[in-house]
Amino acid sequence: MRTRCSIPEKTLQEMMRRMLRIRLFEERASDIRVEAKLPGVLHNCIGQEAAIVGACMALRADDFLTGNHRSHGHPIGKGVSLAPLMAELFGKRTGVCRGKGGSMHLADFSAGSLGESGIVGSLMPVAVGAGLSARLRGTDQVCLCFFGDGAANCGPFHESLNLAAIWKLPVVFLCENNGYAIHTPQAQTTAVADIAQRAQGYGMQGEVVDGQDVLAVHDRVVHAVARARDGSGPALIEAKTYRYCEHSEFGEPADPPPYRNEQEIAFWRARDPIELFLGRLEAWGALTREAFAAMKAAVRAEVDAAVAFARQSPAPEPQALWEDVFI
Amino acid sequence: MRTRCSIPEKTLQEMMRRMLRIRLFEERASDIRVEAKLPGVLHNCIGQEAAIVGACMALRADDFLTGNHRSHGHPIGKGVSLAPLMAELFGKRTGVCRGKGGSMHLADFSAGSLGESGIVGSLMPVAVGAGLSARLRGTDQVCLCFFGDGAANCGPFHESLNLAAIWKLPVVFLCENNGYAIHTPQAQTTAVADIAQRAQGYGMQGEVVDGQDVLAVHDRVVHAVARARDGSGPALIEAKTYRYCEHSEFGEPADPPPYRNEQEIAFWRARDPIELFLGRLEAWGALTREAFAAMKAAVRAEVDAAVAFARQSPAPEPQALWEDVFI
Amino acid sequence: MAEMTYAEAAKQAIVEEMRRNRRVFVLGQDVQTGAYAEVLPEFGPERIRNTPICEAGFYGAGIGAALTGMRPVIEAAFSTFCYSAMDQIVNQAAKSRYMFGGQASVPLVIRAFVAYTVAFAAHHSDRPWGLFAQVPGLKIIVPTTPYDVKGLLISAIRDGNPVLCFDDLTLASMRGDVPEGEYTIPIGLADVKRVGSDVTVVAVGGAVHRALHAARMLEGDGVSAEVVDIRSVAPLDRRTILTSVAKTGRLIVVDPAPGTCSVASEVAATVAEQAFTRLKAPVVRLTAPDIPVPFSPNLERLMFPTGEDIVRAARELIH
Amino acid sequence: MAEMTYAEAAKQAIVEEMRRNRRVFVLGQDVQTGAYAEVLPEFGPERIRNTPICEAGFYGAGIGAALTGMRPVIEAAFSTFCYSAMDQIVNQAAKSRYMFGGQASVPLVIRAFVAYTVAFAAHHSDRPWGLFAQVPGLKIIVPTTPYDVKGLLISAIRDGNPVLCFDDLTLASMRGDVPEGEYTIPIGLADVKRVGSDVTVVAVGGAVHRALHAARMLEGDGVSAEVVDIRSVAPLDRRTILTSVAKTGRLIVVDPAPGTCSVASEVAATVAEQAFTRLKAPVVRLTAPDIPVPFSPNLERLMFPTGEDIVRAARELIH
Ligand SMILES: Cc1ncc(C[n+]2csc(CCOP(=O)(O)OP(=O)(O)O)c2C)c(N)n1
Ligand SMILES: Cc1ncc(C[n+]2csc(CCOP(=O)(O)OP(=O)(O)O)c2C)c(N)n1
Ligand SMILES: [Mg+2]
Ligand SMILES: [Mg+2]
Repeated sequence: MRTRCSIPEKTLQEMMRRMLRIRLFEERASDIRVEAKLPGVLHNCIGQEAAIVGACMALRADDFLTGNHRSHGHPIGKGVSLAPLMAELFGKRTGVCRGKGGSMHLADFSAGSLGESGIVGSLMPVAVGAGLSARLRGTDQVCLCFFGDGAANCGPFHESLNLAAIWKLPVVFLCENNGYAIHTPQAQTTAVADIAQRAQGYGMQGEVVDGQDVLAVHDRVVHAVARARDGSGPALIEAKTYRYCEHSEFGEPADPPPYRNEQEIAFWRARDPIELFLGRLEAWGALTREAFAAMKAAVRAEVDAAVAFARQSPAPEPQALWEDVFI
Repeated sequence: MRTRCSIPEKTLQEMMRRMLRIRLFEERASDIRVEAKLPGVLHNCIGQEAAIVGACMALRADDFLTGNHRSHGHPIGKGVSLAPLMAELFGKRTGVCRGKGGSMHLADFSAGSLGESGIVGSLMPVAVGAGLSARLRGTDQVCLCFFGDGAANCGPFHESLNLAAIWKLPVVFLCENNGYAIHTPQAQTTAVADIAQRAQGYGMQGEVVDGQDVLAVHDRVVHAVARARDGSGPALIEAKTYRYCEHSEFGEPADPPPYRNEQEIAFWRARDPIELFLGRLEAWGALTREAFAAMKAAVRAEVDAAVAFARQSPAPEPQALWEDVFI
Repeated sequence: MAEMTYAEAAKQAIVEEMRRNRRVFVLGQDVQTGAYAEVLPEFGPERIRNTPICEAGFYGAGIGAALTGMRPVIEAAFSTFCYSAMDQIVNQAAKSRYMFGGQASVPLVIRAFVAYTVAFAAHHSDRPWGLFAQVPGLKIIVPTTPYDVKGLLISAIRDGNPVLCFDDLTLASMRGDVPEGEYTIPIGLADVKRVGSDVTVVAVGGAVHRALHAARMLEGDGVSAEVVDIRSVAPLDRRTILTSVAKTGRLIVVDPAPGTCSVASEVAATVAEQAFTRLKAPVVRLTAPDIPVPFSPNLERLMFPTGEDIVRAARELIH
Repeated sequence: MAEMTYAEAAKQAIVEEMRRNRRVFVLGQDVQTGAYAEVLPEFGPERIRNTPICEAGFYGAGIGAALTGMRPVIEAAFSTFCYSAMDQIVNQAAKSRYMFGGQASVPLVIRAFVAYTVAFAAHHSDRPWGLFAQVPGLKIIVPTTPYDVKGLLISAIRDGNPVLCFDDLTLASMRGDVPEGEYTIPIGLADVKRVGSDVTVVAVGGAVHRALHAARMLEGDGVSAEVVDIRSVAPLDRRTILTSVAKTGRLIVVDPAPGTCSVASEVAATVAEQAFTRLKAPVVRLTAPDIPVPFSPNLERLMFPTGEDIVRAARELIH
């Protein structure tokens, strides 16, 4: 049976592989966090892999992306190798940021990943700047800017969308709307139902997409990236999605406040992005259960290797404290 | 002949009087600035009086208002006395802010005028707070928040409108759109034609009104204030208007850059808010040319007295430098 | 008296003031599910007010409420989020009273966590008490014990001016005795946390406890260290510091913030100006270096002055 | 050499660098009709880029451009507008290089006016060089002559790091000789603007000229004052300051910013720490008081240290 969409099988499989890489990377980090004494805090994006991968795979290798605090998935979605990311979570010298950044500041400039930020909304203007830079340097690079529903109420959101619009910059704003900012539901903080509605205030294309459906996300982002690349300006795409984990993991595990209920979680788990996609790929004959299992095993091995690499890596030398303040 | 609108003649005359008070106050300040060595900078609002007075006269005495840098008109529109304002422009001890604030920081808390600001957009959140305070103190006060077209692109605009909307606060946002931020035309900086369109992004009422027509502005603001007062939430009203003067006056008068042309200025001067209103009042028999001239003379006398008061007032004593840092 | 943590004492101050004064209310992200969850039924969502993520917006809303009769307590969470509302803090909260000639004031409290040594990395680890001390019109407190935080916060809430309260998170779970009910500690007074005669150690925030630890170690050497807790960065209690240095003739200032233009610099400069003739030795500053906070604990723990650093500095000063 | 004003020299630096390097561009409000109007035809609106009023947005855009190969010069206008972009300056510009382990840098220049003594009142009169000195990762320069501003700005534009350049507006129309074409003054070096032997006057910004004026007056008394222009607040050239104080034994620091945690405090603290044994007298700070800037010129002129203040302080120090 042939694939029911125009995307090559290889690409579909790569999408699945990247989703698995995100999920298994984070599951492992979460599992070993206490035992391996991972420093600091983790914000996992498990459940949101389709929005991330669908969007990232619309990019070219030389395109840019910016993330937020919940951003392990973003560089992984862009295709970077896992070991330096995992080593970074361990705070090791071999980490992608030499142990200086940690979970909230993963960045891999070699892959166009311009970084995450612990400050909500603060990389949105930076994404605008990456788009501006592409224009000024005369390239046709695009910048994909991830942000959460919570970020949609902050000033930099407004300023960034307006700037990108008036300057017609190649920036695609991708809202991962997981319904909550920490424990606060979107409806309590946001005066519109769909963040995408706000695009009108910037004369911009805005659309809502099913964030659990990797192909739906991909399709819309491919379209937006193509328009951005050809000079037609920015777009705002809102992917409705869900995070399975709690907002963050830090210190001893504790019970969360009762801000969401089991039915809601069950509803979304039933729409697991990996399961949904697997069902489709199976139906299309693009990936068998066996091939999926093999893929998963391979990714697991990659994650194992990343953890082993991280564990074996040395801590930064004391003098590293003084390095890289100034160039 | 009876008035063709439901507003009492007295009120119509008071509108005219307030417009004149703004205009003559500013014309005089501008005239004597160099000769009287007025310190600092002036931002005149001449040409925008209808937007200001139409809106302010929709307020109750105990309602609040916030302004911006171009804000002599706002407290005058609210009805405060001129002498302490003029003395403030002179930096005198009898100034409404005891000479500490000057032209960019007029405020008259006794009239609910919570101040101006030299920082574009920065009083918009403060206006939200005044609305919140009314709610928490259990009063039905409303806050009228003036801002310019330039402010509509800054983060605090977005954050303020969203907050007022989700909390359904009694705040009326009044954009005096004079087409320019300093020398930059709105179209160059703003991704929508009408600022009012942005209201949709906050699930808010947004409307455009002829800012040269004091009654049109008044009508829409009365409506918005009534809704705000009864708990129906905020509104955004955009008054299209024009400033006759240059952005600001400071130091020696100098030629402005050629950012706007004579035709444009002539077009707007032909729609002078005071002349337009006078024409209407005359037609309705609500104000004769003679009565208008008498009113103008009276206002001029008031301005003369304000200037005399300001000139005669003492400068602040040196120890005032140390006063009012902390309560 | 009841024994409780720093965090509990701080909350007690706010909750008790909310009971005493209907004008007091709390604004911040997730306050309804976070620290104030259990008093939400008592005060309701109007006074325990969740905000969107819009620091300029909700700080400004706090300022507007304060200008018109309310007494908001802003829960800022991490100190680094305050920068998003910097214009509101510096241009509106700090300046309004002065600019408007005393017509109104801004009785506002902003509580911000100062987190370090927990691998939160550069975006969550600033210690900006010195930075905000360059802003006239703000009061700044840095409590260091459960007792102090309750008394200082009650004062802050009753103060007519904007008060920044930095809660050093290294102290959050520290326990201590706290009186039931109402008491106040005046803002603007330093606290001699330990009396001594050979060297004055002036410290701020968590460093106060490093200093006390050092003082105990020095006791073994026969060195008597006086520990002065700055407690209030603005207004700064110069008199208590100068009195102590006049007695000991030696000064070590300890501050976990970056050194340049820090609170440590201010204390050192004040002493060099006003107690110069009493000084028997150069003043010593122990601060963090001027670098952003790294993630890796192996690096981060090199940043902050320790008790051992203080002991070493004291020994060197004394001969 | 050509004689020109400080403002002209500053613009020349930027315009010449734009000619030499296509990656350099200007971002700011009304730059097309303001200072750069006459070079707009040469560079076009892409490189002389007008922005809306959205400081966080366009500073952040500058940072993003800098991270990806451009060299933006942000025209901030008044220093008090920087607070609206404080998060971008502190959390993104200053920290990115360190946080990301040196993967990228932020070659960005931010030029901000420091206006005082012109009755612009509290919202336009801050002198926040000391405030930003608490932010590791930023370089901060405060040029004081036409010659210096051109050389320092060229260095700033070529620097790999974010540089804040504060232009003290009291100097904007000051004239001086400026070489044609390219030359650089290294960031991080103070400048001995006048050699002397009895007292060191360290000053920043416009205060340097007050200090030079005072030095000329003191000459009449037979007092020889050395004037050190800080010029670069971060990195601060402690060596030059210490060398001078080692020679004179006396220090006066002059800074028009509020005193607490100021650059003046930092200089005084550094000397009290590292040149204590050379000091013949207490250090003296002459700064503005810790109050917002009032509008009335009658009040405002009381705020800033004058040449006479410096003379008086020097006489007292020497007696
Ligand atoms: C400016 C700022 N304010 C507050 C925070 C604290 N904070 C961290 S994550 C978060 C919620 C973000 O929600 P959203 O943007 O929806 O992203 P999500 O966590 O759901 O992925 C908050 C409030 C912050 N990091 N930065
Ligand atoms: C945050 C900030 N950025 C820039 C400025 C400089 N500035 C003063 S007024 C102004 C234009 C404001 O335009 P608009 O809001 O339309 O008001 P108008 O002057 O037209 O009345 C600008 C850019 C400022 N005061 N504050
Ligand atoms: Mg979310
Ligand atoms: Mg305008």
